[in-house]
Amino acid sequence: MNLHEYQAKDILRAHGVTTPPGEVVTEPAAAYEAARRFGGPVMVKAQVHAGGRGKAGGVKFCKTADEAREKATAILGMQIKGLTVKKVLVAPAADIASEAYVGIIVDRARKAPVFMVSAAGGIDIEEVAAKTPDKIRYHAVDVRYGLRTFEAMELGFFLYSDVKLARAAAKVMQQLYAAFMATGCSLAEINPLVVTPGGEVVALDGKMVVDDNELDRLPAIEALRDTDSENPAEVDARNHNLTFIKLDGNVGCVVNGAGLAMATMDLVKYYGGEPANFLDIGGSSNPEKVVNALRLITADPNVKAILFNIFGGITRTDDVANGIVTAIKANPLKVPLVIRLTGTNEEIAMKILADSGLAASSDMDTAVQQAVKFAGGSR
Amino acid sequence: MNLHEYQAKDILRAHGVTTPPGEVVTEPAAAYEAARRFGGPVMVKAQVHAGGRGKAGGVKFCKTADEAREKATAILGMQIKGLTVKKVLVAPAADIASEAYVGIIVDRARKAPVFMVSAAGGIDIEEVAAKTPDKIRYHAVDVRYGLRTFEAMELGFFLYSDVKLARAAAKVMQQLYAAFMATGCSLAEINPLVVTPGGEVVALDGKMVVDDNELDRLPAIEALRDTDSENPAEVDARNHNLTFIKLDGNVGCVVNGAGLAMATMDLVKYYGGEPANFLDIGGSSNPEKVVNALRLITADPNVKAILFNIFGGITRTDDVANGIVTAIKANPLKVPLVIRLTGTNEEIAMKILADSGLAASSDMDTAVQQAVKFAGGSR
Amino acid sequence: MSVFINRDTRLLVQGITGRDGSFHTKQMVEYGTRVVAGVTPGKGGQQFDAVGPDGKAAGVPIFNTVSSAVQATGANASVIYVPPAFAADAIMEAAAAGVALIVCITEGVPVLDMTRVYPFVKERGVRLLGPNCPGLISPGESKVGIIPGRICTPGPVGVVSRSGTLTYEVVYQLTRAGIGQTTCVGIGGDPINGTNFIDCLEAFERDPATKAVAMMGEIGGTDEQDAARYVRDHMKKPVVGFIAGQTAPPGRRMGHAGAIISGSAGTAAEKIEAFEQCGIGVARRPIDFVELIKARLK
Amino acid sequence: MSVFINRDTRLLVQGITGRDGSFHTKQMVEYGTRVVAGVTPGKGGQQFDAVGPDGKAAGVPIFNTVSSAVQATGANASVIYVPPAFAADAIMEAAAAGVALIVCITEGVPVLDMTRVYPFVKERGVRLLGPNCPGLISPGESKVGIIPGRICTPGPVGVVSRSGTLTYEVVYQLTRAGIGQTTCVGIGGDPINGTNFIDCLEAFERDPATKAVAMMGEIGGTDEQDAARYVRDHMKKPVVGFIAGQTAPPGRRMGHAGAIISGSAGTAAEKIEAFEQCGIGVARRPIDFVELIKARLK
Repeated sequence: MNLHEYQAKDILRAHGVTTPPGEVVTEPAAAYEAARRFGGPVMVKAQVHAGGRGKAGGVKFCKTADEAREKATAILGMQIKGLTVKKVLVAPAADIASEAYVGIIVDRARKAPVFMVSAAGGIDIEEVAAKTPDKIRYHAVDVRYGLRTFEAMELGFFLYSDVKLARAAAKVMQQLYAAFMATGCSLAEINPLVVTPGGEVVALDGKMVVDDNELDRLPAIEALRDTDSENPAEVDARNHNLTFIKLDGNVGCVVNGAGLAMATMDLVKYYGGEPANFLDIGGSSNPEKVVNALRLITADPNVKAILFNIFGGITRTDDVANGIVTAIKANPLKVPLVIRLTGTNEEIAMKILADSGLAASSDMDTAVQQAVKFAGGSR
Repeated sequence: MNLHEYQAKDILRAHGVTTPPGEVVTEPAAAYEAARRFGGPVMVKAQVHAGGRGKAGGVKFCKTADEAREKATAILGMQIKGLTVKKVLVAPAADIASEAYVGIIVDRARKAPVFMVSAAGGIDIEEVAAKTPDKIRYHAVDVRYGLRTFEAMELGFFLYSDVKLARAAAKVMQQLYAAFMATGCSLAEINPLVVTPGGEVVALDGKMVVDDNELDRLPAIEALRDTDSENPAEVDARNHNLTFIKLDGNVGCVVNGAGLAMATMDLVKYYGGEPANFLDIGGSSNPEKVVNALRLITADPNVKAILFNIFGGITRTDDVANGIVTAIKANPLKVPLVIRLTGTNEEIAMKILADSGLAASSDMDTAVQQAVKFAGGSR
Repeated sequence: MSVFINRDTRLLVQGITGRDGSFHTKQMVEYGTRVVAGVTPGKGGQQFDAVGPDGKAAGVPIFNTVSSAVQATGANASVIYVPPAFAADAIMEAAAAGVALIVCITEGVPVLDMTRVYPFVKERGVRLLGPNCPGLISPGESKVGIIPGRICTPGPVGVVSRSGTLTYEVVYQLTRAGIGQTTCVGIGGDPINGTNFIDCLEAFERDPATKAVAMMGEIGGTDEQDAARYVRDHMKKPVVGFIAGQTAPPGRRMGHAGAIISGSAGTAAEKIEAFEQCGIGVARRPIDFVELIKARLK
Repeated sequence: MSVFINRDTRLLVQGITGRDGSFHTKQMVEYGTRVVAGVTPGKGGQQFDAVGPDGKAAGVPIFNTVSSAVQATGANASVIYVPPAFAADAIMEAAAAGVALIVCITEGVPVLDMTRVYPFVKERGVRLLGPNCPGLISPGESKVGIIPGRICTPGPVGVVSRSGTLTYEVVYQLTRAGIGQTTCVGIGGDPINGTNFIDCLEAFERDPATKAVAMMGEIGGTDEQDAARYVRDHMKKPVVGFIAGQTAPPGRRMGHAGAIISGSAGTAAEKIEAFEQCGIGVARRPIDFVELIKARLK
């Protein structure tokens, strides 16, 4: 689950990190009021769950309150990577002496949270990493011991040669680590971490991504979820324990298991078609899930054919067959349906489908080719 | 630093352990009032930093409030192992279905906090350990991982075969461990841990000993120190960074380093004398410390001779010599003084002493024999 | 022959009385796996009813703790079907009790839990498979986890995969074509898991019965690239690989950390290129495994 | 010859600019110890002034971190003089930087800190001496810590002790009697320390220059009894021991845990008995070491 910048900053602040003040507003008039209260120039920043906000025009410097209203009007309602901006953060524009980058991510290879820090922070940090890798320092945290002070100090000295700044940065890193762990993050970033002309070390922007598997035990974090800022179809899917990602093709796919779902989409493409979506109904499916999956897919007007590819293991194929029959009875399909079923209770499933006049094959390649053909063949 | 039973229970309660209510009072009348408020029979328990309170008559069962006043009168002011009882805890007498023992101690051999649990709790637990060691189960906690739930459950099942009780006990052990770590303990005990007839698992008595080295970073725990309940001479010594323990002999000893101090006392005994005290002036001594050490020793009327044994390493022997001269000038000694000095700045020290008319040797055995002789030889 | 498990594996089931645990325990016993113990706190002393491959009753004794189960039965492997909140503790309990192989089926285990579990099992020299994995099967000998037994058949191919149902698909195609397997291992798709491709490739290289290896990867990360280099540098046996996710969307990644740390997008194209450069046969479709493996078994 | 340190030991001082650190660094440099680096965060790039045994200036470069100091100077040992609140971190910093021997002089380190430090250094195969110890000295070669150099002289006796000034006393008596030492090691008296009697006895047994060992223990715990059994079972070289605390009061112990865990009171009498039963010569007084060692060196 992604957190908004303002939410991440609230969490960082609760862990002791200094962050500039800011106000979240949903109306241009409120942006004007906030800017007036802060006095002086402000930043107006889109609160949206996507990277590259700045480059998309979602972050603007405003000299006056009038300008803040104007920019907020432009940003609110703007689309960034398919998501509509519904909130902006208004914050005093900071006077910056230097910009550093501090991030933590759970790293697959090191099997640990890994710090990445660089004195060359800002929006081009990825380029810095690619072109001048020695400007980035990595540190894998041994969670059994936490981020020790000496480790934080080594990172601090990598950013600043002055011992006071190094100490302040080390403290921020220990606080960021504490926030990361307490919030069940898979990623947390401060970019930029800035030194003010007064010598204070401040987190100007914060990003946090929470591991969805943590949410059950962190109800206070779960409560931060802003479904308003998410794709409605994806929210709908999540609410029914489905994983759904909309794509631009015309073959709707319903599969059990992410790997097989991807392989199915690849095979659609291989045979000249284009998948309309990624949809994983997961392991222990029940008929209800299938009904919801079909509802999501048929809501997309681009879909010209629907393909089920189910390999029964934990998933019982008879459950899936029942779901298909139920869904079609309630809402007859307007596009052709191709079903591939094999595995657990395959014979029962085939019978259920046959009784409802539905055909099914047990071969994946055959089914995919047929679905592509129904959708109009290669484009 | 020892905590009182009532303080330990407060800490356990803050960590979620169920403990019976109780009230600490310093007057028999207040004990009567407390017993009346609780209604029914109560226990009146001496709050004193010594083991074996029960066997010393410091813990009494009282059927009525009148009896509570009577027992409180007897217990308040009582001496237990040299300490005067100034507070008693009045608590409702519990109806007990079973008594278990749960303790944690930092173990030298395993280099870790070690749990000890036994279903045969109560005051004779040491005998249980000595005679039926298989009735005790040990578990060394790997602090890098904490007390894992499965470990707590294994201990819980060692105490109770019923899964609900085992789970409740496991929870208590995790809470006790959390309290132990948060309080900087070297020891924490619940004895007895009881099951009430209603099936609740409750800590009837709690003991905690805090590592003195933790107190600097735990001011809230340091604030629990009850100097009123400690030996005044020992409090005085601690306030001046000295380690002092009063004994029954007549040769007062001032030594630097605990090992050498013990060896010096042993040598006093070896040559037929009896040490009057253990006194370690520690590593980096200053003249002030020596002055305070002499004050402590001369306060004991039994002391017939005073022996200094200083081996200068970090300790500068000239500092010690200056301290001796200063102290004697202020308060001339009424008993003979024998000084043994060697090590860092020995020549300067010898000169300082000689200038004030004091003799000193550099040989330990010679000095000890002389001191024993001055004190009247072997008894 | 086989890797990790065989007919001598003495299996313990953690969460044996739960919904998934009881269903799959029955399946495993029926398949012929030697399930010697189950653990459910509070049900110690009871018995779990199951039926062996011979159709005879084959009850499994239940214990309160893993350590008592291991002591009583000499179990040397454990499979875990407990809810995600308890999975980390269950893995550590098995590792502490001295079990040599732990297979965690549970899906949805918080990844930060795994950062603690991983060093814990590593310190004890224990092999962990998963979490969020389908387990493994040595056809005809033993099955630990949830891979359907009837899609497998004994033979010379080692199978290793990050995904569950995709594994079934490939194994099913192989079996239909008459190509059997030594062991099929699902290592799981979670960010931190106990056993990776390289661990399995190493085991297959050492196993005399394995003549070729089928490997199914996915987009994301660099595990497949690392595995490809391992094949090039350390393996004599032929390997055929597949990458799922060529058509997967890039996703709206938040923050920069992911890109900085992997230094690559982990795309399918990149991984397939690594396979090709390291001499791994590339299956474009799952069905392609059949011909590619056949050619390499000759 | 010697154990743990010798003339090739390249020492780093953590807390070199502090009160104790600066005083003892000067002493160590003057003694001839090769002090190659100092660490004080924020003073990196400066130099610490000291004078070598030859009377010539022997400045020590200061670094901000241990890792940068080790990289620049190849230091392989570290001695720590930082306040107790920072000692655990300092030990771990040295261990993480790859230093092979760490000597922590600091007194007053919380024991729970040490429960974390101990596995950390153990995992890295590092030898830790202390905390709350006087350090060690190989007379004529190197001195690390605070043991006064002039009370020692080279020779055939290995010395190991739990206490500081008592060590000085015994070494002083030996030196006065013309009996020199290979290495004198103060292991420290804290409940959890890095190196114990047995570690030192093992090293002395292996050191060809050591012909006899003097061991000074104290009341409390069972370390001396364990050491005695080690001597009996694994040592060929003669050992003479002393226990301080025969007249120490029993103390007002709180709680039962201490008695349960040690199963013994750890009295002087008990320990002396263990020495006698295991063939260790018992010095009743510090001065007795002289005759007992002399007899065993013949």
